[in-house]
Amino acid sequence: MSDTQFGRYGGQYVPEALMPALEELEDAYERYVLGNEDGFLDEFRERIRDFGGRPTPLGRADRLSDRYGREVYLKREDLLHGGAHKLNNALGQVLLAKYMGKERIIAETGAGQHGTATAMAAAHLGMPCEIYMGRTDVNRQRPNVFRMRINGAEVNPVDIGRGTLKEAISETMRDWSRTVEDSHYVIGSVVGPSPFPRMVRDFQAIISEEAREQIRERTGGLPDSVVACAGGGSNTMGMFHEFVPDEDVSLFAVEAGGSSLEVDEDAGVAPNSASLSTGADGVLHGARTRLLQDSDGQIMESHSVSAGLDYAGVGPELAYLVDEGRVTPVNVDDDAALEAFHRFSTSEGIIPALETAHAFAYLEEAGDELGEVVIVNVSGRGDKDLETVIEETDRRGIEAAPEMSVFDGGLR
Amino acid sequence: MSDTQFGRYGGQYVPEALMPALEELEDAYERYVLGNEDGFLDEFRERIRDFGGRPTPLGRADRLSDRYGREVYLKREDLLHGGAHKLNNALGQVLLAKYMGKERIIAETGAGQHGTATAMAAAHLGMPCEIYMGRTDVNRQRPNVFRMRINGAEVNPVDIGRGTLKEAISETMRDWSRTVEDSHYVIGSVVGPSPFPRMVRDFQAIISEEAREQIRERTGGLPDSVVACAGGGSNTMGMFHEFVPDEDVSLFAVEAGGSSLEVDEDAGVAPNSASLSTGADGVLHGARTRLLQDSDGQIMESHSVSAGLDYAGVGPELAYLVDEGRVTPVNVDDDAALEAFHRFSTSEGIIPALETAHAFAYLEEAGDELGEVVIVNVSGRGDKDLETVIEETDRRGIEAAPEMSVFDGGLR
Amino acid sequence: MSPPPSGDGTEPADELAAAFADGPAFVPYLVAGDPDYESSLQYVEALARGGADVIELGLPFSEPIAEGPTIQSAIVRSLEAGMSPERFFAFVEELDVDVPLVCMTYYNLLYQYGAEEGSRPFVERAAEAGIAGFVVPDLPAEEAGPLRAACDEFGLDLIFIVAPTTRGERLERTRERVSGYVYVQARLGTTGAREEVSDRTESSLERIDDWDVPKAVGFGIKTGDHAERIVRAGADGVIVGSALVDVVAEGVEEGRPAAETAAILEERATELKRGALRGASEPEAEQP
Amino acid sequence: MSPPPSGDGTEPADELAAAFADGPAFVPYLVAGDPDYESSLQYVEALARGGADVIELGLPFSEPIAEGPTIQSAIVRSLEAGMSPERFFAFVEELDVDVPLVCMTYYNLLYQYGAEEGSRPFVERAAEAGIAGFVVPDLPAEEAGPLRAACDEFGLDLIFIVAPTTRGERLERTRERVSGYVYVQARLGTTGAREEVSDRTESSLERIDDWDVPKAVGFGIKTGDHAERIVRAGADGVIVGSALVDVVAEGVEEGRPAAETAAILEERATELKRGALRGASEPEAEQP
Ligand SMILES: Cc1ncc(COP(=O)(O)O)c(C=O)c1O
Ligand SMILES: Cc1ncc(COP(=O)(O)O)c(C=O)c1O
Repeated sequence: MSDTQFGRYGGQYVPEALMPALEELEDAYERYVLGNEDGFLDEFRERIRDFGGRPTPLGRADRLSDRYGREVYLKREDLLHGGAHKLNNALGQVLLAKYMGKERIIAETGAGQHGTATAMAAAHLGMPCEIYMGRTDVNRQRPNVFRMRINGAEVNPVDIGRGTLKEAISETMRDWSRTVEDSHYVIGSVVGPSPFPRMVRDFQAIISEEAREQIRERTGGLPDSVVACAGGGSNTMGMFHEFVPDEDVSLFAVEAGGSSLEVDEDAGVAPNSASLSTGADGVLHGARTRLLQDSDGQIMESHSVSAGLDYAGVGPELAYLVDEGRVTPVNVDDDAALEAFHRFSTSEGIIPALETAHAFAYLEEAGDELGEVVIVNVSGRGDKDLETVIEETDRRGIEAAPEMSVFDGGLR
Repeated sequence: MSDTQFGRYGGQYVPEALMPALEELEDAYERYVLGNEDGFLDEFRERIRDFGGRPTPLGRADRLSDRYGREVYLKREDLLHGGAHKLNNALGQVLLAKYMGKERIIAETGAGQHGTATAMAAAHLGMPCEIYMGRTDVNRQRPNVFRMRINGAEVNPVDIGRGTLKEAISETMRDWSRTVEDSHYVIGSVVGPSPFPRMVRDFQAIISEEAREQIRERTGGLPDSVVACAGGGSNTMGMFHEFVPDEDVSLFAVEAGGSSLEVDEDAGVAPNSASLSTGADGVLHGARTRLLQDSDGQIMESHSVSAGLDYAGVGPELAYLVDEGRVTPVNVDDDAALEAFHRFSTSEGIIPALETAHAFAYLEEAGDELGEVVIVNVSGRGDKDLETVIEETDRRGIEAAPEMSVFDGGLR
Repeated sequence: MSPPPSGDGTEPADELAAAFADGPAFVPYLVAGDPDYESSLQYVEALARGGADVIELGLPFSEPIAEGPTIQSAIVRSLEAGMSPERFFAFVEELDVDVPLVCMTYYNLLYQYGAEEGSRPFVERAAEAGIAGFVVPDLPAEEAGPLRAACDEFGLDLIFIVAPTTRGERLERTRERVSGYVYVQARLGTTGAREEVSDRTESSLERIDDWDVPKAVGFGIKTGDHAERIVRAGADGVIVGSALVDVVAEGVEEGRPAAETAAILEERATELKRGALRGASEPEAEQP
Repeated sequence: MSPPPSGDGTEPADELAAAFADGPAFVPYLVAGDPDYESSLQYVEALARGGADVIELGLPFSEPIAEGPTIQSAIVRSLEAGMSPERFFAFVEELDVDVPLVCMTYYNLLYQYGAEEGSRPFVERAAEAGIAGFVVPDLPAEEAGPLRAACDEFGLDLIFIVAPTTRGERLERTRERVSGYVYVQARLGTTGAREEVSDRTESSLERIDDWDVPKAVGFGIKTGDHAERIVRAGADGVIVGSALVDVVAEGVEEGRPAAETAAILEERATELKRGALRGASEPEAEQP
């Protein structure tokens, strides 16, 4: 079944009860998404334009360009409806579920961006929707929880384990095992069993389709490099996909280095989320890929200051492209990401998501490998992260961060 | 000096010290904005596209269209960078200040949207920036305060009076009286002394330029009506401007009816912000316009659940168009706005600003006067309003609002 | 109707011209009704006893965009104690002082008064109450046509402010419309007492050197010494507001009896008036 | 290497086939090491005494996507008490029971074991420890090629799950690869004890009526009565997990001595086994 795989990665490691649903999805993906049956793709393109706000612009970052002596361009997925690239996929899948005759949408969420995007897409298309979210994430991403609820979605906190994305995915799979006949599971990144990684990538590839056109209009050529943060890797694959055949374009996937790349085997904790940089082959959430795991194969609790990168796995296609040498995995730590968050906000007037801030932190650390023209994918905006950033900035004494003494009685 | 006026409204009622600055601004406005000197307008259009994300889409609201038996289209200013129409003006003025050789930006803000937009534009263009904001608004619009600070702007809370927009404008004028030689005051709506009302309208008119084209592409004709909320009136004039000559297009300005249209003269409080519907002629903040005032001419404390509409005045051009019968002023109360907020969020998958929710509340109340094809300006997104909405919804027992029991230990 | 009196001295209203006639004038400012009607009457009378030549009486407006924090607070106190245009006129009529009174307020209050539209009813009533003129900080010469006409009709002066930024054509336009005296704003910004006198005063005075109306300097004057230097710089009068309003505020804070505050105001007025006189009597140190 | 034993009965591994040979089999499940190694040994032995024909032993994995809350908690308890693949094999070797043991775990643990890549080292070690077969809930037939080969090499059975949604081609693919017994999932969802037996059991059993491997039904079976009805519906065995894990959890909560919990487990096992036997011995009420 090699079309479920990318090299040795990918596959369909799921409970038997879900296999028929994956077959059904594979079929629908081929007919509607690849074959544009019933005009699915036309409707998707129209809705992602009129509801989502595509195309998103490609803009020059004047002050960062000066700072680094390169031409830095920003692909502005933060301007997509909902505030992140996530809607490209969520809208695609919810629409597909509708074409498939499903009656209910479920999804997991980490940072809450995918949950928000799914809730918005489901409301827009009139589908009932339930979102699973780890308890830790519920509490650290409150605005997104509000947004999901206000869009009419149920939010189910997951109390298992550390209560982050990994647990939320497991729990959503459990729901799906129960409800697979009439529910569609809108997975939030290029992870999970086949055909999800390919399908999510195809919905997200619109990012690089546009960016490749736009940079040619702006500069007359292709960029020297493309930089995107990588959690599960959906903004990453979306930003890379159309450039993969352009061999002169270097592709950098920036992972969350967390507080350290060392792992604590005894505690089962990896204080980072750098599965491409430090992980090993394994099977998680339906796919074979690179994982943070201990020597027994138990999945580690990952860590990142950014909830959306806080995941022990990564998309199988990205793992494959790294093995092939096409994508270079790099990583930056929490402090560097926070500094980049503030640097970018004050110098460009765009508040990035903490996830995205990792990509900018890499610009600061990188050398000549970036070349002269760089595109950075601004995968999302930082509104959801304000409280976290302020607390973490304060706790760590990050330089160049603004003071917050304007409120009556201080911050809270 | 009839070019400072709209009928009997408008003018330049400011301290003498500011008059030379208004002359200088008038001159710069004519040369750069109207005359495109040094390519100002080209640069503005390019930046509002690449940094701001224009054009914003015009999308059909499928479920509202069904509900009302009309074709309801949404002009999506909520997708503009920063989350509201405010950036059109803020970017225009900050860029103009740069062309004028000014070195510092000041602005007032109510909901924080204009302050945020100004802080973003100033960061983007490398200008130092200070924002005045009433203490009440600082405390009810916290996320926007965070955003301004994170973009590097100073935020100066104003403790005078009730601490809302009116006081913030007065205080910014005081700053400007002191610093007028090197500071530009980026006023946030189509209010204030000439040339601000015209200039802000011209920057915002890009909304109706696009919308008029877009609706013709979609429907082959013009809409029967256009609906926008009105605080100061900048999203309103921006959305109306290009339609003003189209006499068959009805224009509805929806004001905040607050809790009641009755006023409490003794307390000096109008529990609404409906200056077009209930106000009288007077002079405030540099212009003659329609105001909420008592019989002595003291300005009333206005009220609205939405901070961005909570203002006792309104743009002079809008007052003029109402007098001329070209624009119809209507209003909806706080409860209706909150209900519309939830209805729109759950049925369209777009969380509107509370200001914008007023426009949607009018759709619910309106009758045949709207005709078959309606465009509603979605002036902004509601992320800034989440806490307020949840509290107010709960306090008032608004129907159809989602429950918020997912958090550990409840909401706070 | 007679032609408008102007900065060139054509027919200034008598009262204010007279106040500036014998040497430098001391022009104190208080907010009428601050902190209450009765005390405020005593305070204004104390200023007169202390040597005021003209008194500027603030009629409080809810949005005083030209005022600094000191006068803003006074306005709040006065409004909370019930001050209104009607009571203001009663206040003026009840005052037992012998110096001309200038009403300082914002345009909307003038505009709204009375059944008829525009500022005429207000001016008519002010004239009847005995007001000699107006300062309207949010009414530049360009917008002052109707008010100028009403003042002319009822024989009142209309004082304009000249700011450090006022130059060229705007200066001319103001010159054409001003009467009584010209209010020279010593520095940019809002009202408020300062520790230092601004350098920009002299250059402002120079620019209007050839105007025929008296030149009174205000904004930031606090002490007798300030007053002295201002007069030495060429002013015909000194306007002192916040420094006196501060005395009222202190009285409120410390719960002083009104009579005591009145006594302090009288003393402070005496000192300021003396400073102004010193500026005129002694020869200037660095006179060329 | 011999050809793979299949649902058509070609060369089933002896041990498991034997367990189903004499009437309906009772197949209890517990998580090895729950709540600790020593107690868990006693519990598993108690099940054997209670009449178990096969015992499924869970080797805990950190992401048990097929389990409901009961077994998830057991897995957490076991992992916190230090269970690991190595200790699991020691556990199996130390167990004093006479029935075949099936290891139930997730694919990543099989995959990671040993220096060599793939599941072969794990299977080799399991064979050595005395394991008779595997259930791997996240390994559908499509992905099972390498594990099937390793099981064949070492003579172990590989049990697959047939779900209510499994039909057509997928059923065939599973039939080709299954050996030992087929695990018939009684309902959609995750593991967990239920009050009612699902209707879908019968139709699931019908679909695989002609398979030669024994059919054991699991998911949601709680009481002797359930077991009886399942067997009556045509099952060759009943698999009971959560209802027994609940007993362990209760013991932990109430601080019961391990021996006492073991006694309850034995009793519960006896009841379930009896239920299963009843289902086989008495004629069905509504037999057509
Ligand atoms: C803004 C943003 N960027 C990046 C990510 C990481 O996900 P992915 O790697 O799938 O793009 C997230 C996940 O929530 C996100 O919200
Ligand atoms: C989203 C939004 N809409 C409307 C308004 C009202 O302002 P205006 O009437 O000038 O458009 C505001 C003001 O803050 C706003 O933030």
